[in-house]
Amino acid sequence: MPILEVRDLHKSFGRNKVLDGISFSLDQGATLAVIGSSGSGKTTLLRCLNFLEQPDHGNILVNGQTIFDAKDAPMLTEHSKRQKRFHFGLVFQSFNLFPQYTVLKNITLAVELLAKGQAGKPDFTGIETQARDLLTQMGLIDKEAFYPYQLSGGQQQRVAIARALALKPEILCFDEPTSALDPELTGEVLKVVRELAQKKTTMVIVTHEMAFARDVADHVLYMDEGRIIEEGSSEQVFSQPAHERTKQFLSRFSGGSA
Amino acid sequence: MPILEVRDLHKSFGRNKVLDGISFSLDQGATLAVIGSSGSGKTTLLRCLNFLEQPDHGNILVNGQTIFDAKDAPMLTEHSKRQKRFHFGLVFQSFNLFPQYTVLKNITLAVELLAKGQAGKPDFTGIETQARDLLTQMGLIDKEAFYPYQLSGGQQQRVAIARALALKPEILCFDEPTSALDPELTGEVLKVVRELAQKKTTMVIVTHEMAFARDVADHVLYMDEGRIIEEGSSEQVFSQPAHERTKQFLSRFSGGSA
Amino acid sequence: MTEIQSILLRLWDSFGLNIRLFGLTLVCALPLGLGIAFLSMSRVKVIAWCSKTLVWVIRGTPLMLQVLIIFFAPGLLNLGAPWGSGASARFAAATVAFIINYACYFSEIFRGGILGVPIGQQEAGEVLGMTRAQIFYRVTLLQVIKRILPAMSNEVITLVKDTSLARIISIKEIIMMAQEYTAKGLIWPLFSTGLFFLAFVGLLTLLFNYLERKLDYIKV
Amino acid sequence: MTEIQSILLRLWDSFGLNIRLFGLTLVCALPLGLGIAFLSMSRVKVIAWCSKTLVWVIRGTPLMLQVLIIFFAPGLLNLGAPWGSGASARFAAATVAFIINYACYFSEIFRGGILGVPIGQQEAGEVLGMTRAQIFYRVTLLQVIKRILPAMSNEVITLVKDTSLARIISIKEIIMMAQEYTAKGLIWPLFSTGLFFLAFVGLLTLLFNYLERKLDYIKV
Amino acid sequence: EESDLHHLQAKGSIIIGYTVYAPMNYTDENGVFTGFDTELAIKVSEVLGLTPEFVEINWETKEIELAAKTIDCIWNGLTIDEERKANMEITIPYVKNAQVVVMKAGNAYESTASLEGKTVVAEAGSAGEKTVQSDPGLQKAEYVSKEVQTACLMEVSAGTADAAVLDLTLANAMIGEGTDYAGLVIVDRLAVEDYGVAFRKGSDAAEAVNQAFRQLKEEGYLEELAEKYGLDLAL
Ligand SMILES: Nc1ncnc2c1ncn2[C@@H]1O[C@H](COP(=O)(O)OP(=O)(O)OP(=O)(O)O)[C@@H](O)[C@H]1O
Ligand SMILES: Nc1ncnc2c1ncn2[C@@H]1O[C@H](COP(=O)(O)OP(=O)(O)OP(=O)(O)O)[C@@H](O)[C@H]1O
Ligand SMILES: [Mg+2]
Ligand SMILES: [Mg+2]
Repeated sequence: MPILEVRDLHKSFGRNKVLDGISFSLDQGATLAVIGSSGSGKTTLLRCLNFLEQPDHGNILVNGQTIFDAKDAPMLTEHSKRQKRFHFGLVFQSFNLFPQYTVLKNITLAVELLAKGQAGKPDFTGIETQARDLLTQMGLIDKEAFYPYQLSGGQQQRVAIARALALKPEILCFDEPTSALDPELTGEVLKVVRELAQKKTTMVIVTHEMAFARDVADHVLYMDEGRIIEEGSSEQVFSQPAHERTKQFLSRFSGGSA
Repeated sequence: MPILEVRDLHKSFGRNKVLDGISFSLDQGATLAVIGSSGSGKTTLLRCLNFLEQPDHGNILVNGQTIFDAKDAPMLTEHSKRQKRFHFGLVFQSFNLFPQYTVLKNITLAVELLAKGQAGKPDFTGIETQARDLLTQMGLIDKEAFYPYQLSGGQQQRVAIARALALKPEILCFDEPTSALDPELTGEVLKVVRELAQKKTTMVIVTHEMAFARDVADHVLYMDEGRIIEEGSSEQVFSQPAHERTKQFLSRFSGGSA
Repeated sequence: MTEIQSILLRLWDSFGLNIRLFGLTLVCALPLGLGIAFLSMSRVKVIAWCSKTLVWVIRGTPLMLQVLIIFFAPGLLNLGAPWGSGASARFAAATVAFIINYACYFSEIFRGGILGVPIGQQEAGEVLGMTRAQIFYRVTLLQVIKRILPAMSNEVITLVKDTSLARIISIKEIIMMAQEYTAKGLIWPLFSTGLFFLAFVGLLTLLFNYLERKLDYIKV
Repeated sequence: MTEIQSILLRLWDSFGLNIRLFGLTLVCALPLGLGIAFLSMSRVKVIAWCSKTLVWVIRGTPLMLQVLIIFFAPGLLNLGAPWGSGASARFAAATVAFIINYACYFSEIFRGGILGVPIGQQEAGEVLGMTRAQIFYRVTLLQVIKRILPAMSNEVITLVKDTSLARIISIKEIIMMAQEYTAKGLIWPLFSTGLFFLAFVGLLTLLFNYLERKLDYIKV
Repeated sequence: EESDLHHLQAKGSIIIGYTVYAPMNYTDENGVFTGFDTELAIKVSEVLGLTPEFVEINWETKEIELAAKTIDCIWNGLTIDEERKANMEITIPYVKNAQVVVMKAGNAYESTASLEGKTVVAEAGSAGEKTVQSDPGLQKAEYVSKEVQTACLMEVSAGTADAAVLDLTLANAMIGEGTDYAGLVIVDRLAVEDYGVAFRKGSDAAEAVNQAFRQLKEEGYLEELAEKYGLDLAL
């Protein structure tokens, strides 16, 4: 059974049809790369998975259980939305770290608030220990007391990844995690994502870095105008794209400058 | 005789020595790429050429004529600085277009003001025609009435290039012209720069795009901590770097992800 | 004690009224203003409209008139005397008028500050499973405070000087006290009140500078 | 003409004084404020310090006191009578006091606006060989105006209401006129002045909204 | 309409609106609140069986205070005139006053005609203002009204006005030795007038106070009090 299953997702903004029947599934521990030109709906797809947008139609299943069905959407309470969100983690393109908190607090804040809301005495020491473990994993353990503005973009993005991981999501989503970074800083972040993939973290990665997508992803979706045009293993999509559109899109990158 | 000659340029900010004896020369029509890690002083060098910073020591010669000598610097008037600036054009990393003017006006503004300050009746029609020619060259002729915010980053940067070219500088400087752009938009700008190189525009380009530097530059400077560590033809520096530092720096890029 | 000293002492005493009016207004108008700001941003059109109209009327008319109306209107309209007539009643009425007036001003500042926080901060909170209240108090609020501090500091300094408007309903604040000396033929006390205001405003400026430095680490 | 109409007409007449004081203050305080802003940013420490101190003192004391001092101080200090004594003299003194006060407020707004324009805009102008004046008038100014419009709109609306402070030196503006009726036992004219202010503020709000929309195309 | 006197008696107190105005209502060197009107009002309240409650008010808003019932009467050297009689219920006169012309010492003054073309100040809506507007000499002067009487003296002192027209009682208390207005003198006495106590229009309390005045006059209390403060009685 796949860990994530998306069935016939539709989403429009006004008259603009942004997702036009998206269906795919993802296995536990696999890495899915979503590629496609600007405006094809990649970000919207991730936002739907994370309940930041509400699809007009379709279902989302995690571990075979329906966590979203557009038919029941009007009855969805804030509370149940929040519960369902915990299946997913999202790393934003622009990091969105909390500027008033230190690196450590950025990571622990949500976990602590969650622990307080639950029965029993919250184990704050345990939460901090776990956050420090994550920081070590990200190579940032010496920065725990820094504020976000004191970090480079690449370091900020790694903190954002740690923050998402701290809630132990089953599926981690990335929206162009390196596009706000200088080329030099990109490397650090991609390295961390690659390590996560090796540890069999289930991930959905929207990216413009084709070489990276080819390297790290098990599975690739190529989207265009809200539809999945091509889907397959990384090798398949990059070496032998079946569709003309995909070929054209990929040629832009192989012919690129860097 | 080289068109640009820089002799032993030094510049400190407080105790921080940022340029530590920079000397090089550049031939008419040649393209110079300046590479080096972050903080090595590349931007400061360009800013010194454009009189945005005042070097503490050293000379700058254009066409064999000294246009800057640190010894005479205290006597430099605003007016003579302005005159000397016209030898150079500068395209900023962050474009710095004027948000309140249309694309066309961004290009003509400085030229018109200059014409007004000179004897004779200013030829505004001629100035506009020239600006339109430049826009055509940049592939933006249909955008002349747009405001900067209505353009993509790549289009904005091309307007910035046209704006700099409109003053017919002898030497055009670029400070990481693509680093504020999405990977997809980078291509457009690099294409324009490549065309300028083919037309034998004398250029100094600070860039992180190694592949591009290798492609387009005749000559490459590798800077580190305010000094030129390695200098030579593009082929020489990229294929057979002489210094350990340079090798290390370049390996980061060839091993990069994209 | 010389006469000058005793006059200054009485002025200082009556300046206590200005300070109390200032303090009470600040303490109550800040949360009330935040509430009005939320109403103005309400998704229910009617609520937002009412709230915005209130703010518009209050900001569009002189505070002095508002003080007069709040104190006198009940009696003039034969609605009884909610305030009574003594000094404390007048002070209560003035305080209410000031709170309403400043809450409206503050609400506009809050609204601008809240709208200025990038939506990404809110979304980051949502994605991390925080509740609305947690997002507001733990994520947004401090960033709002940081953003609005300069505008707030202006408004608060204006409030200090506005407190002397309360004399329109015979609250013996410092300027009214000074005018009593003017009535006796002594002019300097009136002009000396400027120093009291200046000193207090100076203190507030230091405080706000301190706060701004304190929040300097938040780069929004 | 009924009595009500004739009273409203007289109120409207005296509101003309408020409007004139408003207009004159605005027209003079805006450029003066810009000048003070430049002085405050001067690289010559002494000038910057003097200018900042002036602004601090003016912003730290009530406008009403400033009006009193400007009008009375010369005579009280035996420096002659620069203003004379008639109604137009009073108006002149009030106008000067208002201009100084508001110029100081405006100067802080201008300063914030100018410092807020990214240095890159200035540098882009320099690199294109523009003179300092050209850069200021052609590049910076409009961006400054765009930035400060909301703060200016607040301050200008406050000015409308502040004009009635001029009655402290017997300028027969609308509220003083209304109080004349109050003295005769007619109370409603005083409260009706609120409508005059509200209407004028409403007009200004529309004007500022229009300006903001006009400058909307500048994305700073 | 309910009887105002019953209303006062029901609550057992009378709220007296005043402004600080020597010698009528003021605080003496010992910090005791006193004055002719203060003492008289206390006495009359006693006669009426009411507890006096003094509330300092703004002279500009006295009519609103009265109408809004935040005070029950204005007892503060209020000059009786037709307009006020029409809008408020005023007692019989109890003290005489005059309007005086105050100028800087050393200025030439013969009659009000000397002020032709000069600036004259008086309090807006005061008896002084009415004097200025009705006196043939003063009509030719440029008139400026002030919010309060005391500000008139500042104007003359600052040279921003040439003469002020105000109450004799006030002028006596405010100018001369020991004040900031030592350089001012009274140069003329104009309209003689009377002071009364003002109640809400139609109030029967005014008549009750009239009774009390008559009784106190008979008892000799009023003469004594007037002598203490140097005033002329009007009844
Ligand atoms: N909140 C919104 N309201 C209206 N339209 C929206 C909204 N969000 C996205 N869109 C539109 O939906 C379309 C798809 O947007 P989306 O951000 O999902 O594309 P994308 O594939 O992520 O593109 P990019 O590579 O540029 O990030 C675009 O046309 C966009 O304008
Ligand atoms: N105005 C300034 N005041 C003080 N220090 C400065 C200033 N401008 C630059 N520096 C310092 O000078 C050094 C070199 O800066 P510069 O911007 O020239 O480097 P760069 O090579 O362009 O780096 P990057 O690749 O990151 O743009 C840095 O350490 C920087 O902090
Ligand atoms: Mg996107
Ligand atoms: Mg740089």
